[in-house]
Amino acid sequence: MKRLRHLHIVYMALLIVGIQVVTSATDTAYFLTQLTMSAYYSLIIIGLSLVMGYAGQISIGHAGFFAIGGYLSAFLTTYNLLPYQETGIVAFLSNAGLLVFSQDIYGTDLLTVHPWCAFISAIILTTSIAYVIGRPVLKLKGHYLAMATLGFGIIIFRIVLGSSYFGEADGLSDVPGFPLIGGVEISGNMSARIVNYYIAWGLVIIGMVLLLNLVKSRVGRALRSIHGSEDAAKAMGVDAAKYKLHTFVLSAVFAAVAGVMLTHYNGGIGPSEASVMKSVRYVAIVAIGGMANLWGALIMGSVLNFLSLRGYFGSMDDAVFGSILIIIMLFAPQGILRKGILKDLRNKLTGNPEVKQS
Amino acid sequence: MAFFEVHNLSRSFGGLKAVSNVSFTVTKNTVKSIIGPNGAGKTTLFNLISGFLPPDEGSVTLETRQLEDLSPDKIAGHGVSRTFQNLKLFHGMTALENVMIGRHTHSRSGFLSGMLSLPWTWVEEKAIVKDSLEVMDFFGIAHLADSEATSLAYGQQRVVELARAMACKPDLLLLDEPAAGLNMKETAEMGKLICKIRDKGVTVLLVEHDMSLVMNISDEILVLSYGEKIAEDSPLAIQQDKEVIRVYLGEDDA
Amino acid sequence: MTLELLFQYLVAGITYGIIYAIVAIGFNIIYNTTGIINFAQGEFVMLGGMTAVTLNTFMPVPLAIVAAVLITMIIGALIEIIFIRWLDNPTVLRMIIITIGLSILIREVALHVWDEKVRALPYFSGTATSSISIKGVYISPQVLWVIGICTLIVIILNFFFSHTLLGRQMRACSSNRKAARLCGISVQNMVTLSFVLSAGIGALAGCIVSPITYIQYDSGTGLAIKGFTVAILGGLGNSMAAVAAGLILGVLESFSIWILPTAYKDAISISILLLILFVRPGGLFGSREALSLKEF
Amino acid sequence: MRIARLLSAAALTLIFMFSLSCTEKKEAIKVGAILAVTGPASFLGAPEAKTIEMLAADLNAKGGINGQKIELIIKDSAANPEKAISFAKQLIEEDKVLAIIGPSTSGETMKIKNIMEEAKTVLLSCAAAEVIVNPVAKYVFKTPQKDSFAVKKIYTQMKKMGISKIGVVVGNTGFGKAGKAQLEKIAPEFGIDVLISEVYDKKATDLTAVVTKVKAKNVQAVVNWSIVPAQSIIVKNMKQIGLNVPLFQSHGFGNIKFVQAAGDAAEGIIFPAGRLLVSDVIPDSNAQKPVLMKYKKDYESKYNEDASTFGGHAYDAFMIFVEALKKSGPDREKLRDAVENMKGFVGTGGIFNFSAEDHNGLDIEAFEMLTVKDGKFALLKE
Repeated sequence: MKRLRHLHIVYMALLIVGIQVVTSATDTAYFLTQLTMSAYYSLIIIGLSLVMGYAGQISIGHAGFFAIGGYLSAFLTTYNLLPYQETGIVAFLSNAGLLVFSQDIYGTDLLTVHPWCAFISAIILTTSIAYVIGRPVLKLKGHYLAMATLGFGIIIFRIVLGSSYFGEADGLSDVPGFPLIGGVEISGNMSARIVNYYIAWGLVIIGMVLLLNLVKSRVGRALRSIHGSEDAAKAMGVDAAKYKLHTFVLSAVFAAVAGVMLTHYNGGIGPSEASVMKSVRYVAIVAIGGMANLWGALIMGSVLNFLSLRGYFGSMDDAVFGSILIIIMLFAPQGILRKGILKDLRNKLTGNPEVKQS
Repeated sequence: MAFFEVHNLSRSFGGLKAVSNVSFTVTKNTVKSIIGPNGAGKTTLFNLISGFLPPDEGSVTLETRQLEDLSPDKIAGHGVSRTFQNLKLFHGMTALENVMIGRHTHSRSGFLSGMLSLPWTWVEEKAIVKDSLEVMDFFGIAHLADSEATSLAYGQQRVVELARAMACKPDLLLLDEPAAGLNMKETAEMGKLICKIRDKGVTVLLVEHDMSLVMNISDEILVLSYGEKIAEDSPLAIQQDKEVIRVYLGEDDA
Repeated sequence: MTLELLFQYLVAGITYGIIYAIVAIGFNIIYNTTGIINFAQGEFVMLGGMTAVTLNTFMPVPLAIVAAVLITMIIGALIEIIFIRWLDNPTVLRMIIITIGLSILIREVALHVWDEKVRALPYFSGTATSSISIKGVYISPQVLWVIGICTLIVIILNFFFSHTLLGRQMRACSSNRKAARLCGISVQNMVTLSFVLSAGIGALAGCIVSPITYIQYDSGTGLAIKGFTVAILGGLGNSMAAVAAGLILGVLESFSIWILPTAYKDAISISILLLILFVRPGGLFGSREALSLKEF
Repeated sequence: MRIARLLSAAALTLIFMFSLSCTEKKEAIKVGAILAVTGPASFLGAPEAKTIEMLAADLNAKGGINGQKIELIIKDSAANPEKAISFAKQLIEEDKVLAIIGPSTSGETMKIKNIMEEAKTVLLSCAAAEVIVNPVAKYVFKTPQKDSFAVKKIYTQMKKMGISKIGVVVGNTGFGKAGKAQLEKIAPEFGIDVLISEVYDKKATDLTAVVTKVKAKNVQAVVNWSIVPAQSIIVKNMKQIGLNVPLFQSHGFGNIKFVQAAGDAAEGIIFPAGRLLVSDVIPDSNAQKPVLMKYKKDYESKYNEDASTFGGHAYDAFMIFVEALKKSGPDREKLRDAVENMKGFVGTGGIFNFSAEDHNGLDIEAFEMLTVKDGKFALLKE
């Protein structure tokens, strides 16, 4: 099992390198821009796949976590602290080396929080919010859970749309690059495109390895047991509430990391990233990939987001996602990227009774 | 002090007293059965002991540990394992994986170590597989390890559930109608398995309708009627008990 | 704050509340017969309003409303027959996703059938500016229309469910599907009927509120979320509780504007919902016991 | 193995798509447009897209510019900034467009501003916010009139009417946000007190509670800065609760249908606007009149709906592009210079005089103060 799992990762890495080589050779490297963006979206989607497929919980509010990460990071790295330079806390932060001086393209001096510092704050905030929200929310079931997560998403959406700190309807712009080691940074500069492509997909690979490991571990087994029969899992000593909560928080962190990184890559974030439609779209992609199927979620997440960002769906973007959602849920509720899908379809078409499906 | 003691346990739903003031003890390394007509409160009593329902009042003690306020998973952690009347196997998992869940309380790899796949978790995982296979072997189902649990024959599923409960290495095992739905031959097998479990040093608390099974393997029998304890004695004595015959055998001629 | 202002807020709150309640009742009708929350409920409201406005260009308002309600009812029936009827014991998660998908699809179809523009029916009586003044509190006659018709709907529904054979059959399906089937009730037809009924109520609501609120291809989503909030707040499946919860939420929202910036209105109403769900997972008027009996 | 097969299938699909996109035509001059044709800002994007489609078709029917046809590539961003970013990069690098028209909203424009600067490509934004051109970015221009001029027009009128205490209500769109900021900033210059300012949801269905709140402050006038339908709802709600003070609307007001629908309620509303809405009542001597009349006639006959100010912004953006292109030829750098040096261009929004300091090119005279009289727009009599 283990070797196979890692073999897939190697295939994936080869594919990633292959695409870069092919596009660079054919002078079509611009495709990497959307591939990079879809990599970050895939990061949320594999996290959500863990929650929906393995912990069996629906979350129609995951865009909210993405937005918390993205917005907080954007706010901290763009809010100019220069006027408060002398005040105690700012001076302290400045001395601690947590702030950076810079100039924007018009030559204005800026004093902002260091991106790493902003990143860590964003992750801490997301984790805390996910804990506080998750504890009561995950006690709910079925429609009530759906409503509560949807409600959480709407609250976040309303806050970013209503608060002048978050730029209201315009969102935040001019977010600087995110410096990594050796002068490399996450940013949308066209010159740094290939590097950024590898950073993004590197993150996805790391995320994928972590989650695949988790799923195969004792925790993953416990999660599947909760999904299989919550009562029996409890009787075997599995703390179902805790496991659900931790999974929820973990996936929130994945969403927040994606939010922070994509915001730095795009140089800004707008309220549409927090909208209900975005959350629904993530749910849709997980459903299409097959609930408990990280690879399916990853492939669908990157392909569909890529197509959408390329604008191939034109004005029918939402309609495409809506239709896919219905078709998949009607005909292949286990997703399309899995074993036996063809057989199932054949059975459906020839009218054979469905083999036991959960 | 008794090995396992239930004291004055009560629970009502609305106005209905499902379990009222039930007290009893179980001696270590024995099989105790709980019988009674349908609706007597047997399953409710099990749910109260295993933490799936909070009791209105009363206490549950295993050796020195108070269990009545704990959640099911905590109670399992304290060495009380159970099976369910209508099988609750984990669908989508193999028989082996089902049994491996039984080892949950005896292993500790968590989210972080699992994600990072730290070397010590590999060792732990190997041990879990080995222990689980041993338990399956003990019940004679090792050959079913890789079959999907919920697609097995009904009788086999019962045994897998038993193996899963035993993988916890419990001090006290609660069996909720383990022979329900089994034919005579399988019921007899089940009786043997339960005796084997007791011989391993596990104390068994059993709810069962099948009188032949109960009479064969029990060391003591407790009779419930309308949520109240009406008798508690050895199998022979229970068979003679007038009250029991009146409320139970006399009315329920199944 | 003067007494007049207080009442003015109250009137605004009741107007919101009654609109939410009527959408919530649509949710409940379907929920009661099927156990499904139809996330596309808001789209029925939108379809009703949009169709009526279009029809109004060549027929008088009352006729347009009747026709629009009928058309939406047919659409409701078609949706049930095409998408829901043949599913064999679907999970809650699957149904949530399907109806969300339907909602998106209907909205997008509406965008391409009509366009992105805002529409409205004319006021039923008087003009946009006419208002009735009672001791310094101003009420638009359309608000009275809304309150009147909604009250009527609630009364008729109550009568229907408790005093007619059909209504009783539908209720039987909700309390025990198997028993209902054994009694010779066609559960599937009852489910279709519940979609028809809730589509009709939604459409009617869309028509009567459109002069006040206007209607647009994506009006449904917002209304659905509010309606859903109210349905949950009242306890799923309980229509009278939904009316009460709707009024409570509407009035709370209206007064929240008095104190806080309007931009956070939705955030406030949903926070209230979440808080109530955390404390009383069965909703304001639902009992915990009833919740645990519902199968999820 | 299954996953390996899937991955390789995905790879093949991608390569196939790459090869498809490599086969491109030459010759025509490409211009990109990123507009919110659908989604929450479709009230902007839809008329904008229709307008430039119409203009491009007309132009090509007449043989294009200097013998070259225009190829217009419209991308629907649905007001999503991340899509605007993706599309901007696509248009610049893959389609190698000469310039980009749009985006429709300020938020999207701000997100792609840096991209345009980096790629040295002209952006002709149709969004309102002043931050787009202030401070000036070398390659970024915008066609809608500045909010500050609209605000100044309104305040000047208020001074004339002796109003000094006002309430401000705005919708939660980028437009409303920018308007609120300007209203609050400029008020002291005119000695006007903003007693209350409220933001409401752009999809709000009933604003009674908001206007009730404003009424409680005893204001002398109300300024509303929003889009349809809220701008019409507020009119009705004010009258319904008996708040009978003058109502000023933004230059985003001006859909005659809603004025008609609102009936008497709309009477007396005062608002600044470009001359497009009153093209039939402005004197023939006005230089803009022929342009306005033609655009209005063309648009209305082609699409069977009223021309709007927003479509006008796209008209201006497209025609400025065409005008500059005639001078510069297909070269991004020269095109930029041509736009920046353009003087006296007559558009729907006013007469544009660009300079290195002013990338909007309109002055306060671009606005007229209008009012509603007998269900029609009319020039406000002094």
